[in-house]
Amino acid sequence: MKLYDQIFNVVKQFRKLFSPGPVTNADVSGSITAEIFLIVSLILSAILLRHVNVLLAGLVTLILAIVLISNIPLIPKFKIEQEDSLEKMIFYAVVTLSIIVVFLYWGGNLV
Amino acid sequence: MLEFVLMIIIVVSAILALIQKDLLKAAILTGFTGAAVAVLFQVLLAPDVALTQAIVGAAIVPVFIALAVKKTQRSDG
Amino acid sequence: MNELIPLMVIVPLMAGLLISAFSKFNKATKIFAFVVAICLPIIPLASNYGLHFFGGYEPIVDNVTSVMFHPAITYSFTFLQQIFIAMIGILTFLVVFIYLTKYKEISGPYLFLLFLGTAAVTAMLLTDDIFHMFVFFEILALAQVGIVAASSIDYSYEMALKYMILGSIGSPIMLLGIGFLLAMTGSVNVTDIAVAVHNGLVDITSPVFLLSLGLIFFGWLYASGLPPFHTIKSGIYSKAEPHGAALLQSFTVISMISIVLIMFRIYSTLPIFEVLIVFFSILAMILGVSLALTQTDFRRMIGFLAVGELGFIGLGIGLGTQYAITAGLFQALNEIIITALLFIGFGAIVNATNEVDTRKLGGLLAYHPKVSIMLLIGGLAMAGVPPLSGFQSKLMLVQASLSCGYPEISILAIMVSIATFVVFVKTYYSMFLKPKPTELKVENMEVPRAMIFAMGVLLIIIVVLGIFPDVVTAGISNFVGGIL
Amino acid sequence: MAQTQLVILFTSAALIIIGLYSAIFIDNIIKKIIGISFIEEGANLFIVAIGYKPGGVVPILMPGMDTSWFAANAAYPLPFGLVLTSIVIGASTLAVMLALVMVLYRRYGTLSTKVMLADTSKQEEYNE
Repeated sequence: MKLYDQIFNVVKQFRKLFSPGPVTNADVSGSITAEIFLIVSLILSAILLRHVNVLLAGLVTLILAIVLISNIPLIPKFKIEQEDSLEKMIFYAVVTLSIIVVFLYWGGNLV
Repeated sequence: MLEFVLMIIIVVSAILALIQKDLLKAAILTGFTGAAVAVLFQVLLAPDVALTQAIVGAAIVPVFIALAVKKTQRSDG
Repeated sequence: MNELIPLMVIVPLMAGLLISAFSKFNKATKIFAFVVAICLPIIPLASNYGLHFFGGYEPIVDNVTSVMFHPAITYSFTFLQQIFIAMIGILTFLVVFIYLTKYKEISGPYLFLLFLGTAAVTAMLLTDDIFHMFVFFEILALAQVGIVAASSIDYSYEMALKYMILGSIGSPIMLLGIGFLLAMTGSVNVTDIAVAVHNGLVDITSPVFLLSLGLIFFGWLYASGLPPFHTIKSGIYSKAEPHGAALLQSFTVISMISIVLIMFRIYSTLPIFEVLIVFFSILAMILGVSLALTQTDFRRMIGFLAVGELGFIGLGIGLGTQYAITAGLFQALNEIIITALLFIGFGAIVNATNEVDTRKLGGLLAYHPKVSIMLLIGGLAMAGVPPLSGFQSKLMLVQASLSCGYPEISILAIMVSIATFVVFVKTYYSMFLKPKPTELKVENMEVPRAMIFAMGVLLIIIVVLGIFPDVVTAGISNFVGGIL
Repeated sequence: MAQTQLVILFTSAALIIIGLYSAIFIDNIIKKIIGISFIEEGANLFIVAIGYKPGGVVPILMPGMDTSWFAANAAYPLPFGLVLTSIVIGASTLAVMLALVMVLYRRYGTLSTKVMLADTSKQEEYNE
């Protein structure tokens, strides 16, 4: 139950910060599901790198797993980055644009 | 040679528009950019586009911005 | 009968203009809007397949190289266009019907925006001209902003302005990409560009060609609300009226598939194209579902789920085989119907309680049993439970990714389906099954008849498509065989 | 590539970069909208530059011109037609954005993006 308590506390603080209201079991179980789903799906998609290079895939998966699991709980940090203020949205849009352009212009033929 | 002058006008007035404290001045400088772009279209053998851009970029857009500034506030702060 | 093809765009456009001009004649406008809305699904079903050249400029054959050029804006109408336009027509009819019965005094401009959006997505599906597609893409963005801003929900203006500002970054970038393509091929007709690319007239390894892919791809991300635009897309769904949101998500899905099919025809020879689409689709699935799990506003939650489901469509197209693309397009069709059902159903709850926070809701099963049963079936269809339509398309996708040699993607797809189901059950429990909080007041005991009717129609389509998927998939598969 | 075209390409690149910079870093919403309209202008400029032919003539067939000479020397008119549409779309988008800003200014009394277009939960706090 350590994970549950830890996430319960985080959700409680989080609610205090953003939208006040009672913390219920459904909230916490939702957060835990999201947490586990996020970790597993990110690691699973890292395995897709094996089509590029098997060694790279193993290395990336291992590092990703260690980084993600040692940073539990992820969802609150994650949600702060995904809020709907214009600044953050434009920032991510422009960063994505520049990554796509740079990657395609110089590395598009490598794949 | 003309296009160099126009390029300098476009870029400088665009930058000046964005560092102005007075928003009305920014609107007028936007009109400068629009007009210079219109002349550039004429240099590029597109007189029909130049006409449209002269009306839209040099007159309508600055007027819209000026109206918006008049209805809100003039200083950037 | 090919004269009917341009009518599919012209009828909603003209009807919208007339309605907004004569909206003071309330009764006559209502009848007119209703008649036009009925016509919308009938026109594509009555029309024959074929091409339409605007201005009558037939294609010119170059005698030396025997390559065909298309000087006119061309509309091509095949089975895929027919089924999607008919579906969007049915949806527009239902939404207009709900709107007309909900308000006594109708607003002409709002109906104009609904019809304008329908006309824009119809044109995007039909057109074979990349710049024509861009123009209607911009018109669609304006219509979407209008629909959001016209709703009376708090902070809808803010959300509309945010969407507009992001759009005015996304669309010039897409225009720039179209400009690069135009510079290399000298044409804006997609068939001509694709012929030029496949015949080797364009160097497909040149950085400029790749750059044009990147720029158009960014515009596509904005149009379809994949990351980094998933927050704004789910935001505008949650700030529109529920029936408006049902239409908005169908606009998103249709603009997504029409742009991606054009990109597929041009760039399918580049391996990086498929990598990019699969990458962003997986990101959309993960982000959409995991953010939906943490939401408390159920409109926002459905918005994030809709974004997550978009990932499945992208996945099907990114895998690139005939079976996979068929599965992706079939999933797009299913998603339009299912998400519309969910938005309308949850809209009925907002209508009854004026409350959107799931923590303050509960015990509504006793008040609205019909709505709750229909919503349950819709949610099961979205999660992919047999024998509903979502199951068929998701099964096809899982099979396609297994046969392409990517078992990880199938596992991921199944996991996302399960998580979708968890999100739905969590919300369903807290809205319908949990004991009713004492401070919750159920104001309107009656759910509008039009909403029940709309949900019933959509539910019938879901069940029919789930039992007889071949009605649609055979035709889509033929179409995909044609563009591969 | 001719010198004129190169200058045009630099200008349009400069306009696009100025626009993207202002989208991220400028706080005042009206200036941000002005900056974003520069992106559109840069894209238009680029597309017109595609149709340009160094030493060519305006693509209007005057009476008395030889048709084959005209076909060899006139600029390519298709991009010009496209840009006409694009300019009008850009102006209408700008007008809608400014109208929304005017409505929102009445509610917030400021033009700062950080206040006006922040996260929804923070806006609720501001209004209280």
